[in-house]
Amino acid sequence: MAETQAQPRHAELGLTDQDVLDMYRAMLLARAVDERMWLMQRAGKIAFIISGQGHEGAQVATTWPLRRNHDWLAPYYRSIASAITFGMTAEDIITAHLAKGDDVSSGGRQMPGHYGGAPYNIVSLSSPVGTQVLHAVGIAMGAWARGEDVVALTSYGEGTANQGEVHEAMNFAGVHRLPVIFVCENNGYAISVPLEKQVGGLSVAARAQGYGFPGVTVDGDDPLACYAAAKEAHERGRRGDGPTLIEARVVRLTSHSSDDDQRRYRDPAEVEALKQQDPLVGFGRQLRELGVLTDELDQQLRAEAKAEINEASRRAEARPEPDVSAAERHVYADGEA
Amino acid sequence: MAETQAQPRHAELGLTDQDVLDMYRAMLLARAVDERMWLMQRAGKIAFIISGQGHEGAQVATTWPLRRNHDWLAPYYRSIASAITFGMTAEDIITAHLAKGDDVSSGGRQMPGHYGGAPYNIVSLSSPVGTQVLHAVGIAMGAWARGEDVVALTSYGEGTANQGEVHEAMNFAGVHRLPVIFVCENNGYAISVPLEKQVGGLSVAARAQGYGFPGVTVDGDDPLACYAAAKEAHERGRRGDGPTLIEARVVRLTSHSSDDDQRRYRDPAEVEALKQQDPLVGFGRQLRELGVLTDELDQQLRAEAKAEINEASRRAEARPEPDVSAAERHVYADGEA
Amino acid sequence: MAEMNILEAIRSAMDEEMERDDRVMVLGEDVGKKGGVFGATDGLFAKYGEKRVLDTPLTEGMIAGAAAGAAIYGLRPIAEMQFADFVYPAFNQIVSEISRMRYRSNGTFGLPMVIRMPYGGGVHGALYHSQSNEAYFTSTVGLKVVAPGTPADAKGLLKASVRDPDPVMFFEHKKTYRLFKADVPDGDHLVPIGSAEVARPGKDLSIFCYGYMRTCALEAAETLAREDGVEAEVVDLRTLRPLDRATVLGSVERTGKALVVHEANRFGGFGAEVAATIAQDGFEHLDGPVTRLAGPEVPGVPYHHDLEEWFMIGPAKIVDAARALAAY
Amino acid sequence: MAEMNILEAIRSAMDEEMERDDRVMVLGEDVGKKGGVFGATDGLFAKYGEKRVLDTPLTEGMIAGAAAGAAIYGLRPIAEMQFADFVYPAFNQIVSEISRMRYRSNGTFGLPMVIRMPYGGGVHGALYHSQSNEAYFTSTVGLKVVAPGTPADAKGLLKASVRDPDPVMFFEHKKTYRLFKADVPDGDHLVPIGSAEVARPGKDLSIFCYGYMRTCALEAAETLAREDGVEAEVVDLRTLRPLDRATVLGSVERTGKALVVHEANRFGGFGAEVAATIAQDGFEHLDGPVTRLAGPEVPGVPYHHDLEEWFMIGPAKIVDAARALAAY
Ligand SMILES: Cc1ncc(C[n+]2csc(CCOP(=O)(O)OP(=O)(O)O)c2C)c(N)n1
Ligand SMILES: Cc1ncc(C[n+]2csc(CCOP(=O)(O)OP(=O)(O)O)c2C)c(N)n1
Ligand SMILES: [Mg+2]
Ligand SMILES: [Mg+2]
Repeated sequence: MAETQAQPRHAELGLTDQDVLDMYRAMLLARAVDERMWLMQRAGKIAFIISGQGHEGAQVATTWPLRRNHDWLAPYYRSIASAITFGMTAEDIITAHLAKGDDVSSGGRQMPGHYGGAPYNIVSLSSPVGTQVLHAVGIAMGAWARGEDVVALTSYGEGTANQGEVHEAMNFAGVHRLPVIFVCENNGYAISVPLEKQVGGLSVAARAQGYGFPGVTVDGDDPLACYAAAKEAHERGRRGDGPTLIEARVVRLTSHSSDDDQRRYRDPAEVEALKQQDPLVGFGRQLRELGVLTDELDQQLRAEAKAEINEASRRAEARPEPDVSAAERHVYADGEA
Repeated sequence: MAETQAQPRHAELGLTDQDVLDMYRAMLLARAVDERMWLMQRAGKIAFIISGQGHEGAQVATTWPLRRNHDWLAPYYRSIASAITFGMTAEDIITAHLAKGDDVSSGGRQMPGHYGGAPYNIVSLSSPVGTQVLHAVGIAMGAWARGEDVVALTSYGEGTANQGEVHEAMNFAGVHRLPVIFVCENNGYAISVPLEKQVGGLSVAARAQGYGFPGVTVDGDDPLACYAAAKEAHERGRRGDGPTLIEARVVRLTSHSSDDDQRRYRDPAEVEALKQQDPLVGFGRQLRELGVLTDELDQQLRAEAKAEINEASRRAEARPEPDVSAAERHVYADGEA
Repeated sequence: MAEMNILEAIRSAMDEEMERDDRVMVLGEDVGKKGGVFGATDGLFAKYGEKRVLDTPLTEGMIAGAAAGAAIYGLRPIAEMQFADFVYPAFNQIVSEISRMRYRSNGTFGLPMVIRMPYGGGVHGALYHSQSNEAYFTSTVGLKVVAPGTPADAKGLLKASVRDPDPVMFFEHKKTYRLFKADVPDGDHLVPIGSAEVARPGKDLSIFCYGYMRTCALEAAETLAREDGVEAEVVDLRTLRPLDRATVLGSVERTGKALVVHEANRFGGFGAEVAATIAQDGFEHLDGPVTRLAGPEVPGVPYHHDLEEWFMIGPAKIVDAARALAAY
Repeated sequence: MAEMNILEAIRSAMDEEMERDDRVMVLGEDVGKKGGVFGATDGLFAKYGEKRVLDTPLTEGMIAGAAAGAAIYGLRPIAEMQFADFVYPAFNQIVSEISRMRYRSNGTFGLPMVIRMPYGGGVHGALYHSQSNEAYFTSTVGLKVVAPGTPADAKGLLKASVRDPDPVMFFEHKKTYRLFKADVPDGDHLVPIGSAEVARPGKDLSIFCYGYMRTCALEAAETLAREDGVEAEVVDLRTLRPLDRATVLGSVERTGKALVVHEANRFGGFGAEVAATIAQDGFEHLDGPVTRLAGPEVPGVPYHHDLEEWFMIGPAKIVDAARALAAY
């Protein structure tokens, strides 16, 4: 009898070569956007930025199974790569950071990092951490109540995981087996507070079983592992088997934000060592091992990402500033067109 | 070599015959107080009451290891037996229910069931469920910060266990290994909502490990089991080894409160069967089996409890009503004596 | 015309809206099988099933936040806070999220949802089952705040709230639930949000009130007419946010004197806004100081019957305050 | 006398109180090793250690609730909300517990504790890092609410707050943290809670303000004097609850005209209480409508620089409002 040939890891997960290259491409683009944000911030064009560097692998991979314009995403302020994976363009993101009038997220009203977009099924994000988690659960409740095949994914940090609302959200999702995926991007710090002063028991994933659903810890630097967990979670949600909590262990390559300096509270050696865990580097290596990526192709993809961010920035900068009269609109629907 | 003689169960736990009889006595007294409350409510002397019937075994036993006037208790509205165990008298409780002016809990300001008393180290309780849990944790934090050998115990229902604040409290206690005991009295209902619509995963105790400390489920109808868990938890707290969550499975023998009628949402057969689980009956049986209680002694103890509640009620009723001018006092300390 | 009390009016409003629009759902603690602790949702669970009448866990933050998510998804949730006093765990969702979702998303995510708030004292509920905490919400831009005082208004305003594209905090004074029955128009009876009603015309002074205070003010007005020959105009605000400025200022223009009455404590209460509005925009019509009559400056209604009596605002206190103002 | 800015004044107040009383502890997010996101607690962790300067998990409910428990236990906690905008998860503890613990326990459990609230806009912080949400607390009986506008007041009032037997919400306008330096008296400098200050005497109208608005109002008053010959009296309320009624009404008695200024939105804002108080108790002295100047009626400060400018209250808007009132 013919034995099944051992497949490459991504193929085992049902991903084609093109798929994994597209994932890599999304990561590269997210990084290019992120780096551009820092440049613009230093150039005084953006008052404040908050970065997703180090989280891209986990974000792209956990968002990958979602169906665009069908499922829902309730992300957080580091979710550049998630937003890109779910349909936002580099131009959308730079436009929002520049607070232009036609910014799809808020029309220039929110700070940088507040992703959201009705056309993309991305819930508008606020700043108080964790509030979006209940929105995802509410969307999943809506789908459950209507018998509709929709899954909601929400993401947040390990500090945020301790907010009471996040717990209430998980409990409710557990009771009704709602189709929701909780993705905790654990980068070991909440601004300056390290995991051991933040998370009793040190594991966020361990909490899921207290609500009666699976919690898994994955290496956030291994996008295929993240994808596998998210794919299973997505299928579980669709099957009506309820939520999943995925704790992706990632690194925060930068300071918390442009207002922070992590050298105040983090060992220089620790900061230096982070670079070894850059998911872009790791995923690039993996794709080479899988025979999917060559140095040439890598350079080409990087050049494409660079071209895209250049073009996106150029266009975003050319967009109009918001009209001051817009500031009093959209408080209530009354009287709006 | 002499082998250790197999000891009776209570003796193994370090309890004397007198101890277990005192525990039983506290349960009887709590029940007598509780039944008197219902009578007074029906007689129109009390507008509203909320009962602890069915919880007495767990309450007396979990409170037993605490050191009076030294440790702290942050109880809830069913905690009649806990309050009695920690020093409140039947007269205190009836006085509070009658809202007399010198009621130690609130001077007649709070509804029945809002236990508290500065002289007893019992934190004043409010109505929003679960708020007291953080107070216990704050007391434990105070003890930790000052290096003092104090343990705080807090109790609440399984519905309340889902409140975000309770989770935040457990997480913080877990991070700093604070000397606090969480006692969840799980009676299977939060007013009308049954466990399976309330608690994702169905186990409250299972949540503790998500915060890095032990959670145990005990049969609330078995006071010795409850005592064993609480004693260990108390010692753990004193040793600096951190919190414990005890989930005591109890029964709610009555409707939620005098405003509720559980026949609206609970099967008559289920309600009928509850009586089989009355902890007073069970503990009485156990004490007989241990050779500590006789029918005669039981009758005597019951007569004593009855005499005590009669006397307590008589004295409580004779206490003065609050002076209306008192209603505007104690808003701030300024200007108070 | 059907006679009903306020509780029945509220129930029938929800029932009709659920019939009319299958996106309307009810969620809260004990709203299902038990039919709510006051019976407001009695019968709805049997009629519409769990997926539209949902008993939630005991978590108000979750109730508000999941309702918001459901509204984003396209439903029209009616969330019940079991008592207004227990809304605070949901405060973050209401203030940070629900009130400003439309604004922050540049109008792309609106939240059509209602939060029902049984409020008020005089029910032996003490500090935590008696609160009139409307001021936390009336000062919050992005919310609408409604507080009816009659069965017809309760029904018509609740139906309008369910259909409103924006979030509405719906305050129901518990003491009025079964206080009296009155006619409620048949059919699809709607009362627009944002309109006050002159419940009793008068020329000597204006009494501004809402909720249970409407009943008290009307009774006080009768006493004033009978005993003092003072004709008080009683204006039931009905909607607190947005305030019907035209009706309020129009009344002051007619009477020259304003008495603002509510049960919540005075300092920073909603009456401050009404009084300040009149003081600024009705200044030229004022023949006396804009006067506020409100609950005492203590943190809550105390339990003991005598203390509660001391706390509560009723017709007698209104008569006293109105007399002093009329005599100014 | 030492020159310092408001941030330094706040830090030195905490340091001195911690030196003086070993029951004083600080807790909050990032207050330890990092020294706070604004640096207010910089150096305290190194000096007093973790057990007195505690980095908590990211849970505001816990921060407030554990502080309350610690106060019950006998400590004197200073809890920091990283931004006033993030206080809502703690709202239940503050309103249900902290504000009314003394009252509900008949005076047997007092809660000596301070909650520091960095608030206010003009810092590119948009809807969630700019809020002036004092009105939620000024309307809450049982709390004290303080909002200093100078380094000396910041220090003296924070020290008084730490020693106060009751809970104090301490509002620090972020824009003022490093805005200017000024003299702060040496030694154990205390400013009593509950006393307003006439920051600039004047005879033509009174401007009531607090926090950052003090600076703006004083600048406006100079412009008015220079350009219009109008002498505005500037009253810095400093404490919002309890309000210093005597100073407020005394000023209105002198000037006959009142302009109340704050950055929060107008409807239901704290200014409504100040205006309503003046309208009722200062009625006979009024020569013009009690006027409010406040932030626009939108749910928050928008981010874009031009929109934020549109939102903010500054000297120019105060001058305009004062001119209109002076001309009445
Ligand atoms: C309710 C609330 N409190 C405080 C803050 C301030 N804050 C912003 S991000 C942050 C740390 C978040 O840490 P974590 O959840 O681990 O996410 P990370 O930034 O590390 O990805 C804090 C404290 C906030 N935004 N919201
Ligand atoms: C925050 C809050 N929400 C709602 C209520 C109303 N309420 C009082 S007791 C109760 C049920 C509590 O159930 P559980 O925690 O299981 O305790 P049990 O009464 O069963 O002992 C509810 C919903 C409340 N007191 N506080
Ligand atoms: Mg983190
Ligand atoms: Mg229960």
